[in-house]
Amino acid sequence: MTFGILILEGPYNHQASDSAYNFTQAALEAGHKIQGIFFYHDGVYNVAKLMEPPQDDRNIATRWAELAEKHDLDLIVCIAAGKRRGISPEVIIPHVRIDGLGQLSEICLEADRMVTFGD
Amino acid sequence: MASIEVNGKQLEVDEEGYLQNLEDWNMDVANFLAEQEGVEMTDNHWEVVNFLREYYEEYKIAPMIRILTKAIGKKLGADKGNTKYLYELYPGGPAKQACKIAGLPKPTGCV
Amino acid sequence: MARDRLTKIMFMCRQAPYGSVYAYEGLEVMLIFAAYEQEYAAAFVDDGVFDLKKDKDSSGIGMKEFSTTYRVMEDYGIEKVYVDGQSMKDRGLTPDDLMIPVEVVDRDTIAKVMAEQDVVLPF
Amino acid sequence: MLHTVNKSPFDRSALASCLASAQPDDHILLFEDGVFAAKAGTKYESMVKEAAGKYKVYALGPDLQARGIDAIVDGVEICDYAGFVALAADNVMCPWL
Repeated sequence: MTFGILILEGPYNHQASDSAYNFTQAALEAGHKIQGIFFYHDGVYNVAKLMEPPQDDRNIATRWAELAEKHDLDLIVCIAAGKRRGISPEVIIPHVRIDGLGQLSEICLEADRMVTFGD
Repeated sequence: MASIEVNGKQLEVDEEGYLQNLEDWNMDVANFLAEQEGVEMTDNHWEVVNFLREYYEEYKIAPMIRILTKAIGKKLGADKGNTKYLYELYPGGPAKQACKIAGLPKPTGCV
Repeated sequence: MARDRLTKIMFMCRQAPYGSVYAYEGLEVMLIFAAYEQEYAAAFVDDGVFDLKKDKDSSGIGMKEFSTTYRVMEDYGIEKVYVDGQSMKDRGLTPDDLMIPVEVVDRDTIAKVMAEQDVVLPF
Repeated sequence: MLHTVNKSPFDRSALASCLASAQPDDHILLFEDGVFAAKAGTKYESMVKEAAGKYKVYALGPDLQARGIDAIVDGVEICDYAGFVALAADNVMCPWL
């Protein structure tokens, strides 16, 4: 089974990103494929590389980058939502690309199931 | 922020050359932007630009190419409502290039 | 392609405009998806029915007016637009208050259409 | 269909709206703040109990645990992330955000 993941909320402010991360991990562990992970609305902030939470908390951006590297995941930040919010290639973590909403459409068409996390 | 100068006035444009403030647009600005794009404005070119501006006025978006051709066909006739005709007028992409000259934001569907 | 036929996608609009960005950016998603020419439906439920309220004027709050753009949905190939009658009634709206002619249906109808979808996206 | 509800019923109408749309045999997963609906002894208990009779209702264990909810409404099944994944694999998801 191939999942597409859509993340609609920013980091820390809402549990959505954590739920999405836990879901993605569990899906990979169960042997499923991830077609792509798309960040939209304030979700675009999840991959901001300057975030620096205290040492005793999770680093949401780093965590996504590590998962992406380990499993060769396709992480996509929406260019329209990103531009509006000051997210550009210079301020995002590695293993993430900025691309258009068309990519979300492609994920919806290619994946067997879409799973959405948000507020 | 980049800018262009038309009739002695500095107008802000974004990195791709789209007008930043839509109210800065006038026919001289359109001619300037067209020249930058290597497009010589004829009546047929103006027809498309005016169509886009009216569409934007009504719906607050610049239509993507498929919708643009359909809508132009409906209003101006089938000989004009096709991609070939529009690309001949605006080789850089009818939606993208004509929108820029019309002083509109980049059409939805191009991001 | 995951399917050997058109993918059925429903946009489930449940948020009101302006108070948050969901309705506006949801509309952007609908219009971009249209380029992929699949089978689209939109449902306006709960506060989402306010998205289609006519005579809105956002000039006083300094936000971009976008609700008029819902009128292009049909041109963009989102031909099935369902509005939940109970949500409208609860909020004191009648079809005359909306900017486009829509099919006012009950929740069960929306639920049955929902059950046929491959993808449901919430905005 | 898998309906996911992540809102507390005390704050928002997501669960009520979900229940108005669910069809017999649909699955409903309560997670994030949605798990407050699964807590035993709340004013929504009878509503959730009734729902659990009509649909398959689940609550996400890690979210219950994080919020200190140990007694849950009869008929609600606890599932973990692996269970969530299995539900999402078997059903089209409708998120009630």
